[in-house]
Amino acid sequence: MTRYSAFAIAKQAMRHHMGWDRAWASPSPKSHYDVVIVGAGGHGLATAYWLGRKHGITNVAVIEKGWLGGGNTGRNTTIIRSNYLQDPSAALYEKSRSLFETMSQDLNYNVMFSPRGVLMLAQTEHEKRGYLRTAHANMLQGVETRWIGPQEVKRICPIMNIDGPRYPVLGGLWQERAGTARHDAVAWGYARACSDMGMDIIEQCEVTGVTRDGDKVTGLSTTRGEIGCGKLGIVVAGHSGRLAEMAGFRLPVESVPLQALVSEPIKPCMDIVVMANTVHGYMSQSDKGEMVIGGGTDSFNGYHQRGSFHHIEETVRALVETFPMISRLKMLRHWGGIVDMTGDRSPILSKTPVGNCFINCGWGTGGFKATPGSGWAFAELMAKGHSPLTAEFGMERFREGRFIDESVAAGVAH
Amino acid sequence: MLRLHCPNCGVDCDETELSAGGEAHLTRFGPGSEDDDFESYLFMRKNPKGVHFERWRHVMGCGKWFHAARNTVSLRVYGTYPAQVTAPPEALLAEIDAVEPGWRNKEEA
Amino acid sequence: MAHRLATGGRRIDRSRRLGFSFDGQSLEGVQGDTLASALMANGQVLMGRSFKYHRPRGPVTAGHEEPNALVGLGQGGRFEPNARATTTPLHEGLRAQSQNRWPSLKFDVGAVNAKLSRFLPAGFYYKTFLWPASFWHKVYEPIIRQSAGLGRPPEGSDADRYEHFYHHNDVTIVGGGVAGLARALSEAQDGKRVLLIDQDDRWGGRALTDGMRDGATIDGQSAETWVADAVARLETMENVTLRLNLQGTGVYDHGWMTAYERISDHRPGTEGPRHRLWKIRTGHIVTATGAIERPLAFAGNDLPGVMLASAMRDFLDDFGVAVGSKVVVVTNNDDAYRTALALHEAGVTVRAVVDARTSVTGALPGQVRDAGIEIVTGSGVKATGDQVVRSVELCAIGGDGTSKGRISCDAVAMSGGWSPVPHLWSHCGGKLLWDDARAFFYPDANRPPLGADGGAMVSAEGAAAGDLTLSALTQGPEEAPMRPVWIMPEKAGPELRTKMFLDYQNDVKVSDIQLAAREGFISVEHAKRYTTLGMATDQGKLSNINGLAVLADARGEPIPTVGTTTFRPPFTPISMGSIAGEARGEIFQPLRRTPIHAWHEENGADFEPVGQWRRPYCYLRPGEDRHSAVKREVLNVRSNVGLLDASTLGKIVVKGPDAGKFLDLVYTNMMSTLKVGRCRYGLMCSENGFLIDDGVVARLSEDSYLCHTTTGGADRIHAHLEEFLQTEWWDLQVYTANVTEQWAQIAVVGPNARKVLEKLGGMDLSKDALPFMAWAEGALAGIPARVFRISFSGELSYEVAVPANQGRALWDKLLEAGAEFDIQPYGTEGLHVLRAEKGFIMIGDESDGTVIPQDLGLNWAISKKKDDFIGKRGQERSHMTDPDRWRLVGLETLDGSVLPDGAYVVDEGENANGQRNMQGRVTSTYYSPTLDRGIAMALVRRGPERMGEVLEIPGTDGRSYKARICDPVFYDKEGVRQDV
Amino acid sequence: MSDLATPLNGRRAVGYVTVSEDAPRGMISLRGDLSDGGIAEAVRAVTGANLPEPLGLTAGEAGQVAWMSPDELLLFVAPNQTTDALTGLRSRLEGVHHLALDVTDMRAAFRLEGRGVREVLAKVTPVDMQTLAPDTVRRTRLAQVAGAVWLSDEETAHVVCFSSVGTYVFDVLATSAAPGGEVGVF
Repeated sequence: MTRYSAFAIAKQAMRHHMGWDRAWASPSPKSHYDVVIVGAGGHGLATAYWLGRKHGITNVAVIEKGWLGGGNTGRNTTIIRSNYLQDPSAALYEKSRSLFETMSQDLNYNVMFSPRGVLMLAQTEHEKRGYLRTAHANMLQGVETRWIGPQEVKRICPIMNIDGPRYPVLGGLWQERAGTARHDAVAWGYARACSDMGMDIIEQCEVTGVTRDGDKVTGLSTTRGEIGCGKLGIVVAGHSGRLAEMAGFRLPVESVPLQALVSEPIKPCMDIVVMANTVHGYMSQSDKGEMVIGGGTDSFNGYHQRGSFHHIEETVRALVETFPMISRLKMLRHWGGIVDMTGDRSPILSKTPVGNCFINCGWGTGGFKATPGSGWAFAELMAKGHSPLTAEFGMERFREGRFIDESVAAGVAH
Repeated sequence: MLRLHCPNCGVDCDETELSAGGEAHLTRFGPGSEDDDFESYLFMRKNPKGVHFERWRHVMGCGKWFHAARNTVSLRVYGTYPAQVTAPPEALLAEIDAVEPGWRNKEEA
Repeated sequence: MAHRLATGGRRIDRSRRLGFSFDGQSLEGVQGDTLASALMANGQVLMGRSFKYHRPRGPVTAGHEEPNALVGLGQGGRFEPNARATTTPLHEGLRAQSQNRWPSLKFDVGAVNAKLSRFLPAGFYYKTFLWPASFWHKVYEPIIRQSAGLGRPPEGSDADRYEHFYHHNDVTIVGGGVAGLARALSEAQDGKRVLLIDQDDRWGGRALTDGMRDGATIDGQSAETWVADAVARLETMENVTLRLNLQGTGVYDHGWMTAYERISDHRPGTEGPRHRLWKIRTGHIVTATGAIERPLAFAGNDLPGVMLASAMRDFLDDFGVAVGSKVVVVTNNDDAYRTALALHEAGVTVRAVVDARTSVTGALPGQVRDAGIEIVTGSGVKATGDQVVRSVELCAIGGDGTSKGRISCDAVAMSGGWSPVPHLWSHCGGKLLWDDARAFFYPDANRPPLGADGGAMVSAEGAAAGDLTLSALTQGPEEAPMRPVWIMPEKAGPELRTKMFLDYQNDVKVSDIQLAAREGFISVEHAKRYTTLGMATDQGKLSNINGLAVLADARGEPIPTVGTTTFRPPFTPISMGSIAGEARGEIFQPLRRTPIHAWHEENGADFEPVGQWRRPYCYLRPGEDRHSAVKREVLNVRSNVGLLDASTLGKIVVKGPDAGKFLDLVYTNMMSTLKVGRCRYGLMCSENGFLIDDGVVARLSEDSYLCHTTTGGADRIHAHLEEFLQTEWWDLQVYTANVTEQWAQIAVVGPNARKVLEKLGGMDLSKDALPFMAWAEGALAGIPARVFRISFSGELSYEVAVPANQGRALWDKLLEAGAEFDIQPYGTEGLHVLRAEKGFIMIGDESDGTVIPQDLGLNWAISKKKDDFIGKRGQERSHMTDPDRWRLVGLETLDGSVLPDGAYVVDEGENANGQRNMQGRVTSTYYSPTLDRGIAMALVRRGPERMGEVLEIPGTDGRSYKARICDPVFYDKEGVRQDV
Repeated sequence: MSDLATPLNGRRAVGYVTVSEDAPRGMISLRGDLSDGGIAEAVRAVTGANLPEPLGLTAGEAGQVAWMSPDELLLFVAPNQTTDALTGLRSRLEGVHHLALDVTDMRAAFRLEGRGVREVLAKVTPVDMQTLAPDTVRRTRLAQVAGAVWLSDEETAHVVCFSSVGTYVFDVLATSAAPGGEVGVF
């Protein structure tokens, strides 16, 4: 694998960039792997990466129905933060956030992690109390966040209207080392690193069945033939229910479209990420200059990657109120992705009732930020059968009534 | 942007006049029921990629609940029917059979 | 040089001159001009800079697909960045500024990027800026951010307003060219309700330009006559709505569409909305959106003065503007010859037509030959120049670009063929087919987007359907087949390929797509994301097909195998303002007001939003801050009497023979045993067992109850009740009604409460007549009233409900009657403090959706006798019965200080993830004016079993607080004060 | 009712359509089995109006009756007649499972007058305002809140919403009716 660097670019420039290798190989599937991961999105690729990097398991295939990174990895608003309330979430997301800090160097691929800071606005007394609670929890969880007042909010985000009048800004929960990263690059970087470790990334390969020997998984039927495996990891956001059904178990998951939009690019006007949950909207500005805006989910099941327009309307309405200047910007494009929602809106990283079969799903609207941590923890679970980071995220928690409910503090989304 | 016919008041409702109520025809399990059944009642959903029977409320209109049969991929609506039944009407099932043969097998799987 | 011709210009009125400015320079145009045509009439072809390399750019189109000529328009509250000069109607006083350049459009420092472009290929940023790690965010990224972006951000609030408009019909036809008009006529004649819209300000589409030029006929009439006639006929039909300046922007499921109307952009400051977003619910959508011409990928194809052939003749036909005085036409098809003819007829020199085809025989080329214009066949070009094109060098189309000669020129018209506009067709899943001969994707009529009924929801008409010649309708000249040309010349080396632009705005070149393919980004989505092809503000309208073809070539596969990226709404960018619609300022969201709201506003209320209500947090007197106001209000209630506007509390009537049975199912406690005339505090849980609401239930009669809910609970709990009644227990004979707003409710609270009410007269409110937890109906001060003797403060307390429209009258009378006792209103914070002093829980504070009543010591309110209630089964699960659950206690700090809001109680050690162990959390914490010390409630592991234990509670303020576990009831533990 | 106060004290805005708060009217919500003859009889007795068809509005000498849902009617009576009408209903429906309540004060009511009433309403509701027949009552969404809409003739429309959002609905309608916003398609 050619190391990427400014020097390499300069060298290639002299020969019109004709000498670059493929970023990742495109092999035909072998008949058997130690581990097969279904789903070459960010989480699946990160799992494969950490299986190899940390646990020495490199006889791994990552198989993908469409094109790599083409699901929610490439359709989100790229926000990375770990200011979660509940211990298990804070642990997992903070692990993830810390891995983002060094990801570009780890992968030799610039994923443009930009710790520009994430601000969660408080616009009601109730919301303020919720964020104060989170700030206290984060302090004990080793997550660096702090509560800031309205004047500091205005200082770090001058385009915001903090005076309401409808919902004056009372302050916010500020995580300085949170931010954004280039979502596609995360998938590409992992794919390149996995490929470099000798793993097979097999695109355009759809799973049509799961082969079992008794209550154990032994392989998969795919559109590119039978593939045997020692262990199977299912990491297919939006389609988890289908795969689980093939493997022979059920999931407490429903799939809904989640929407997002971008404006036309403008010169930099906002350096941070703002989430305004009272009015239901969040926004950041990409390096390209587009205002990246997250919308809501449809309230009914759907596998159509569109979503309903009124959610776009609600989001834009809220953000025009909070950031009046965007009224005269234009929406360039809006789109939807399918997200899996669980009963407590927290993910499932779990063994399953089926032997050797593991599931990673239910990230809802918050999966991108978890990518490296999810992969790290899921790889540990798959390799060792146990991971402290995934311990609370088992699927049996619904039966026991032991939820990980993040909505309790302030209706936090994303 | 869905449009569903409310069988209670006869109006073709805009999606923004409705609220969605999730999977239909769930059996409520109360005190004394098995853990499995209770977990299923609260959390396990068919979540099909295909025909889905679901509940809606005409919240901005007559306020009444009703059922709909809808394909979650194409968003085709096969019909709506009253809330006070425990299974879809046979005629509706037959109509779905005609359009999507084999959908029941998918459902059972 | 670009200039206005002495004659011509179908859209302009030369007698009406309009003054405008560009980059501060005063210029003149005429009525009917676009900003682009007016600028070119003034010789200004350079209008912008590209995104990445800051290359000089002029308009390449004359319409909505324009990627280059983007400007900032207007100023102050009416400034708009990234406006397309080609679709901006000129108006008197228009002020435009060029973008993405510094210090000026002509001399842009950023253009150094173009010199470095060899080092900045597609995706270069993924491969570099890796070291040192902190430099990406601190150094590299800020530089990239500053040089990216296009226009400058607007500042402050928008001076305009916007609105929405719902429209319903049977058929919506998008595009009012000949195809759309003809379809409208036929649909209308079938009796359908038809809406025909066009983004332009005139009907007829290209038939009025190209059709007229060709002398084409439709039904034996000239295009102009036919269009006028068709429009006239449609206008007389009642079932037809015709609408210009209305662009179909998005197609959504179930026949829903958005359309975008720009109303006052060309007359800023006039009354009325700026934009109107139409929300159309239609039975069927017809896309008659025509076709867009494609550029040719030759080196230097982005120089100002290089323009689509059709755009060049549009500027000529519509505005009387010639883009140059010496023009070369480069083409692979017959259509571009129309441009040569048009220019020639207008007196503009056409130096040559360069045609990629080796044999050129059609009727249009024939006319060009007859006009004495040279046709160079089998050839391609590369263009050279600086801020405008200066010449083209000819080369063999199949060669590597070796020069066969040079033609000087100041404009180049190019045509790579035409592509149907498939966007609206594709938004909702309509599939496309590839036409190899004509080299375009067109709608596959067999795989249309499907509607709610499973039938075709969209159909395409005319050019949008792939019928580019309009031959079905018009009689024009026959056109010879085109020759697909994706790279000109076909064997161009790397040097040339880095100058062939595909996506103009984003500076994506042929070499970039080839690099992406080389690196394995061969999926069309990968290539797009890696190179940013098609991600500019024109969303790939000009670049997509050419880019796909280059990618397919690099992959060695046919184009349809590569496929297209997904088309997403909107068709062209639409203002955020139009999406928000009327919802701004006062009507941003509904603000719910109680009947007493105006009094609060007039009397110093410091409001807080509670749901969509705005409730007084406290009432500030001169010189007071919130803290002192709350303290005064609380002490006044404890010692005297206070008034609270409790109108927002939910009130739901539940009536019927089974009302008691039903309430026993929805409350955790027994309601059927409540006596008429009495009240009982009740709890509601979700099926998960979690506490969702609480409130006092009053039994109104044998078969009816009034259930009070929290402020936030009114609608939610009413819906919850109706859901179970309608979908689970529909055999129960029960009706409910949410009568929250029928009643104004005022709490009169404090030792003097009875005295105040007695002064109003009308009801016996003595302890015997109306004991604690009873209610009575009567009239107070002549106002019909229900009086509930309930207390949320521990004081003697009456909640008085009167018909809402008389709420203000009662409030005024209470203030008057209470004046001698110094009655004072109190707000929500006082309410919270008062209840906390009594250890009463607050939904949303002590409960948060994960708390069951048992955690809060409310077992007394959970009936043991009932077989079932909502939540009972959920509470039986293992985690809910865990003895280690955190349960409610009071906390008193050892030093009397106030615990921080939201603080956690720590335990020894750390968990497996290195987090400090916790054993509880503070749910409510206040300074108690009554006790003059901090009080708090908390959920603590096995809390009630650990009375007296001292806990450690670290604050984010750096302090560590010590607090002792105590009874949560801090004041009047025996409850004597409320029962007097 | 002793007091004729209304939530907005008779506010009025003149645009290309005039929006004004309606004069006070008594309103009674009646829930019950509408197929039960007793209900129809009781309604007729207090309003003089027949039971409306679904989505219908009927009028009698003492009031109007609007169909709200399959088991709910809204009765409009003279403001000073509300209590009597309610008492009358309740006594006639003794023994019949029903719910009759005075809801006068929980609603705000507006009147729109002018040639553009359909159009102004089409800016705020997803109902097909072009074809809505007079005396057809549509409960629907008005911008961001629930409400009911009907036309009594081509130039008069009626809007009812909850009183707490009366000011909001009035402001939305007045904005929609402001000069310069004419759409001109109906």
